[in-house]
Amino acid sequence: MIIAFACENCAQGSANTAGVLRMKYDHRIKIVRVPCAGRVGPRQIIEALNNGADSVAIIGCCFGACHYNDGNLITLRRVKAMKRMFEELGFDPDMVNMYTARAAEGDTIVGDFEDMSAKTDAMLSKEVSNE
Amino acid sequence: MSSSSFPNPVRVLRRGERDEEIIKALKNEGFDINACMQCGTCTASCLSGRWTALTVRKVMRKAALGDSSVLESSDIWMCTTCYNCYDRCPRDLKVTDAIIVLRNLASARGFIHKNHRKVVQILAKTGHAVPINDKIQQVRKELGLPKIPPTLAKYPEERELLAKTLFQLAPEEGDEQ
Amino acid sequence: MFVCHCGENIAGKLDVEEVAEFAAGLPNVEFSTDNLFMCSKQGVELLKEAVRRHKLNRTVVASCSVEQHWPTFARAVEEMGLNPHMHEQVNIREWVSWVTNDWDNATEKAKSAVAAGVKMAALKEPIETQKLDVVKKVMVIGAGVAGLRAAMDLAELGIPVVLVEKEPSIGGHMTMLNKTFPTDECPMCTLSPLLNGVANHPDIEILTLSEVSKVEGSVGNFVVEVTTKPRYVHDNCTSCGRCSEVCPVEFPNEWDMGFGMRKAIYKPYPQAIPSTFTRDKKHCIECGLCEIVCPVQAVDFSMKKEKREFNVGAIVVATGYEQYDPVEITAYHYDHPNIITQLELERMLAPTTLTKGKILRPSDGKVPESVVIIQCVGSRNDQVGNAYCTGVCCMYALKNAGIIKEHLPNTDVYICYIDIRAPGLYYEEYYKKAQEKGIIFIRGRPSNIEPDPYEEKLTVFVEDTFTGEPVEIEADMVILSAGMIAPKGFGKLGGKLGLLRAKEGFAKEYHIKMGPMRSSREGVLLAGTIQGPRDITKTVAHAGAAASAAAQILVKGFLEKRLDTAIVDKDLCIKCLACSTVCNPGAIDVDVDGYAFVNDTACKSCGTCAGACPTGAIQIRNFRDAQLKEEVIGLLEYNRLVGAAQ
Amino acid sequence: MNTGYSFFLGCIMPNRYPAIESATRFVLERLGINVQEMERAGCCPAPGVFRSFNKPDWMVAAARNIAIAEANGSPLLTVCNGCFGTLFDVNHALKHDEELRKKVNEKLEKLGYHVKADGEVRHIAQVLGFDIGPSGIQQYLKRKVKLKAAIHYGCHFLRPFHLKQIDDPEDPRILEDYFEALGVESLNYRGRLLCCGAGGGVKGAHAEESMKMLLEKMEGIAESGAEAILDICPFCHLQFDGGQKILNEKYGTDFHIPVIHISQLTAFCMGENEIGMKYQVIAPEFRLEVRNPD
Ligand SMILES: Cc1cc2nc3c(=O)[nH]c(=O)nc-3n(C[C@H](O)[C@H](O)[C@H](O)COP(=O)(O)OP(=O)(O)OC[C@H]3O[C@@H](n4cnc5c(N)ncnc54)[C@H](O)[C@@H]3O)c2cc1C
Ligand SMILES: Cc1cc2nc3c(=O)[nH]c(=O)nc-3n(C[C@H](O)[C@H](O)[C@H](O)COP(=O)(O)OP(=O)(O)OC[C@H]3O[C@@H](n4cnc5c(N)ncnc54)[C@H](O)[C@@H]3O)c2cc1C
Ligand code: SF4
Ligand code: SF4
Ligand code: SF4
Ligand code: SF4
Ligand code: SF4
Ligand code: SF4
Ligand code: SF4
Ligand code: SF4
Repeated sequence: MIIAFACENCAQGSANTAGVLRMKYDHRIKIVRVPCAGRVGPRQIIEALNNGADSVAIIGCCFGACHYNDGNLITLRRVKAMKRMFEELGFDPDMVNMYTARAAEGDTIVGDFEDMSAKTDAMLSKEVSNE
Repeated sequence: MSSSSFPNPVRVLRRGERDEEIIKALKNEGFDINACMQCGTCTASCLSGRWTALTVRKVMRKAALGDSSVLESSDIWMCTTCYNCYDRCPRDLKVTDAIIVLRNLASARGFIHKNHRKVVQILAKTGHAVPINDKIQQVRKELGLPKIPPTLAKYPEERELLAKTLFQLAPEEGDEQ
Repeated sequence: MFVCHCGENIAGKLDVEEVAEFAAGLPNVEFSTDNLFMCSKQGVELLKEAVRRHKLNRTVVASCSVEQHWPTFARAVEEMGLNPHMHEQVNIREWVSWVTNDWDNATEKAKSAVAAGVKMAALKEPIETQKLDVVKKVMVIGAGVAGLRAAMDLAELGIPVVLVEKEPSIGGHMTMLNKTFPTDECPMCTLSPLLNGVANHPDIEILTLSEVSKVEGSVGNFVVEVTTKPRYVHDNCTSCGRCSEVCPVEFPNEWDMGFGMRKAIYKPYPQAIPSTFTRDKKHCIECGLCEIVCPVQAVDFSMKKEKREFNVGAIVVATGYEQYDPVEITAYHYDHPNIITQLELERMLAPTTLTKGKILRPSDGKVPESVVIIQCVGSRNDQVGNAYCTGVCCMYALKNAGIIKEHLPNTDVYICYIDIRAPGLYYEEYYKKAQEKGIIFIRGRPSNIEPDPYEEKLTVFVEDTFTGEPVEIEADMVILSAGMIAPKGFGKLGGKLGLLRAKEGFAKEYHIKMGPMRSSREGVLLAGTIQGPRDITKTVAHAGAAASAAAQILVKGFLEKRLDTAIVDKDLCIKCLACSTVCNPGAIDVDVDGYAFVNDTACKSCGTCAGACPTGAIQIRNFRDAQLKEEVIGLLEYNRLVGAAQ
Repeated sequence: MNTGYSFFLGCIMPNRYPAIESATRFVLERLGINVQEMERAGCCPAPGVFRSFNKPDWMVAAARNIAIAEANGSPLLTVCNGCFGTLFDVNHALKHDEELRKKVNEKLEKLGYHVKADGEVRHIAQVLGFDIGPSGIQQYLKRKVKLKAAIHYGCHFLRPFHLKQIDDPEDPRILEDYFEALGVESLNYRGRLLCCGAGGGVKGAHAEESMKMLLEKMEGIAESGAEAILDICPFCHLQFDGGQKILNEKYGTDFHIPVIHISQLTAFCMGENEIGMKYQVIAPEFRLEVRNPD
């Protein structure tokens, strides 16, 4: 399962557009509404992983276009720090990723989704081969 | 279709005909040559361009387009590396360094002037780009200096080691006119 | 729980009945059904009826997106006496049925979404809206054409205005211009009605020689402290000018960019408003002659600096621009007397200055035979940190080149440019007209200007990029089209106002398309060039938009604020203020005990603070950590939830 | 003051204009600055020619010279703009780029050296013009000259500006101030800041073009009525000295303006009579005139 936190502005807009355009994507991706990418902190990421998510993604507006100025950048920094931490603890840094999308273009978020699926699959197959 | 009937055929921009190596070499050195806005500040800065065919702006343009003629022509070798263009470019492109990158690439392809080859040979032989001669040895003596300076000129073994390790030039393929 | 078919949109892709049945088994679910079109009149009635019959206190509709029909159902439950925020919307159309290929997968995914929605609904909290009284008064900072326009528009709506200007007179840069493109009108003629209108408006209070020294409060209710420097002349001054006549001190007038002179007691220019004279303490030698000669005893050396507080509902920032100082580009040798900027030329062309409006070479007063205008000085230049195009200098260069040609038909006028930027109605036409005047256009940016060692001559080095040849132009005068930059002191004012600034120094707009006249802070609006360079046309339009945005806040007399804002749990707060550093609107203050404290009016409910808080002390309503956690668990473990409570 | 310098000779000075070397040694000795020899140092290598062929090799060869100075434990001193350009740039690059330092050292260690790039590379014009300075030099002077001169900065002393930060390359004053302290009347002339046309390997491969550039430079100098050209670089020196003769032969000009290096002029003012003008191509008979000390 992949938990995708999507901001209320561009990310959800883009997900809605993708729906309207009947674009298809991985059913494992489950969207959680948040007001802004900035809302998502380490606690949300860890909790999702602890409760069985294979990976977590956060999707915000394009950089420079955050509706609250720079919540997406703040979270990008958080995600980078989390990735570093995961790496140090011996986990796969791809367990958490940050993306952006544009409300008017469904394919932006679908592209993000495809990347999430690919990364998650790669991660899962690595785990299997490690065992 | 052959374009040979025209002495100066129009350049056709066709996919796959760009010399990607030029663009890559510049990128590797940190240039985004596409950021050049063709303002001509570099050409206007260039003393060489007043006397030679070098038009720095055009060099930048051709490089951005991956036009390999820029490597074959002697234009890039007319730059005296005065850094005027480099210091003045409003897009902050390190123009002189870009020319050096292009020269490196041209050299790798064998476009090296015979006089330049000679300088390299002299360096290998004497340790200096400008070697010492008898007359100067005499002058040095008159001035109260040792006849041979304590440089590589005095240490032949080390000279050889250096010559073997550095500046192995590409063969004389397309010798620059 | 209501699961919608949306005709075939949902029901054609997944098993709606199975989802509704699954929902019925979830903890806390009183009632679950499916329906063909939930948003239809019958669908809404069904919902209302269920609320009544089953005494539901929360509802979940699994249908389309929040944006599409949350308001429909929220209104319905509100009509039933519930808080609208007790309705939860689950999107199984755009996010499930339309994007999933496989029937079973889609059904499963819909179930998980429904489970998450139900869990979330259980934790939903009512959100109140607050009515905030607003002060029906606006402060406009900066009295250039933007500030004047905004002040006038607001005053005409009946909203009182305090207009704060740091200089002794109002009008800003526009009053310094000689003519304005694209009509070549006299700017004072076009501006005067506005200047006088503002000066005489009963609802506008003008404070000159004044700056904002402190800002407190938030939208609807700011408290602004304004510090006014003494003018040393009282308002009863009749502007007779006798003091100025007798004053022995004379030196270059700043307003004339050094092309005119003024006394230590002065008015910057004859039509200056207010017309009261000003004594410039720095240059005054305190001879006292002015005091003696003044027929109305207006001169008063004992005047002191004053501070006043104003209560306003909104603030319009219109502090304009500054001309880029070309001294930084040393290759252009701006320190040379015959190399001047366009703004200096505008003053030289004014009839009141030293040259009496004639174009003369500053060093020796000779009529120039060759004038070179250089574009993009300090703009489009990464080296000096201004990558942007000012967008105005091409136009004023065309204007001034034309004026030089008119004054001196035998003089060669060159414009060296990278691109001529003249977009919009009348502007390209203006360019064409300039071309027809015989101005010589050279496409190339000059590398350097070299003063001749022997003669009063300048050499401009440039490439004519069209021919690809390096060119030298011999010039008597060079005029630099220096770009527009943010006023230097703006950082301090911006800090007091809590505004974000673009890296170029201008005030950052809320949204470049949808709110170019809003700032990063609610209740603070931007007018004119402080948001970025532009010409007068666009400045005036922008100022009008700022005025109307300010009025929007104030005309109703109150603000409605949804309180789904951040809230701090003092028991958890460790006073680290990590939250406050990430809060862009600056909504987090510190209370007397050092705890973070959210200003509800300013909070935009983004939740960035909640993500930053190490202890989870700060939360936003309806997106609390606990709520998000439940939603995530719902999505991931929906199958284990069925019947768990039973 | 400073413990001394590692004296980098380069190529042209010791092998073409040894008088600049002897004058520099004389000046440093009078200033009480200890001179350490750089045994086995080689070509800097010349920025124009060698950098053009292979930048990595160029860096290694330069780093080798820097390493020799580091082993001496003193900052490296050059009297040539070309050497200064190469060694300053490479030292700067190595200092700020650990990755690069590692790569260069890999190759350098095969030659038996190791570079740390924690030292400094300086030009004699900095030492005289800044460290000692126009007023500081006065106490060392035995006499001043009477000379109207055209000062030539050359390129690599001031540019690229963002690396060098010595003086404004568009309107520098450091050399004017210094030479005026020696009694020189510095002239403003057309093309004061122009290149001499020699660098970048142009002189070597495209002599004719190089001469044309020199011609433009020389015309500006001649027009100013300069009695001498003052420079700070043996390569510019070579271009002006030998080049005038070539110009006169090729283009029928009549240039006879002697060229004097900053070390030569300073040595003269400190009392050294033999500054080697007689070994130069142009105006070997030239004698500096003395002005009464003020
Ligand atoms: C050489 C030149 C020629 C031009 N010609 C034309 C033309 O022909 N046509 C055209 O349309 N446009 C022209 N423009 C552009 C025009 O000048 C601007 O568009 C216009 O003046 C911008 O008005 P403004 O009110 O935004 O700024 P400003 O005119 O700069 O007004 C800002 C005001 O705020 C005040 N202020 C600043 N800081 C503070 C503070 N901290 N506290 C209180 N007050 C403060 C200033 O004193 C000033 O009075 C020209 C510009 C230049 C440089
Ligand atoms: C290809 C292209 C790309 C663009 N890209 C950008 C961009 O990236 N960024 C940007 O900032 N701008 C862009 N623009 C410009 C942008 O489209 C316009 O600035 C903006 O849409 C103008 O909005 P408007 O409301 O003035 O006009 P319009 O969008 O034209 O709206 C006018 C409305 O009035 C209606 N109408 C017309 N006549 C009547 C009538 N008689 N009675 C009733 N209704 C009527 C029309 O049907 C229309 O709905 C682009 C424009 C084009 C052509
Ligand atoms: S100065 Fe810079 S931007 Fe201008 S043409 Fe040259 S390289 Fe391009
Ligand atoms: S560095 Fe080269 S290209 Fe640039 S101005 Fe100097 S000679 Fe011309
Ligand atoms: S509520 Fe939404 S999903 Fe249901 S019928 Fe209406 S539009 Fe379709
Ligand atoms: S201060 Fe007095 S003298 Fe001066 S202008 Fe005003 S009224 Fe006249
Ligand atoms: S006191 Fe000052 S202002 Fe008055 S006349 Fe004297 S100098 Fe002028
Ligand atoms: S408006 Fe014209 S002069 Fe001004 S920055 Fe833009 S292109 Fe340059
Ligand atoms: S981040 Fe959390 S703990 Fe720190 S001050 Fe804010 S609310 Fe308190
Ligand atoms: S929710 Fe956003 S606006 Fe509100 S206090 Fe937190 S960071 Fe600031």
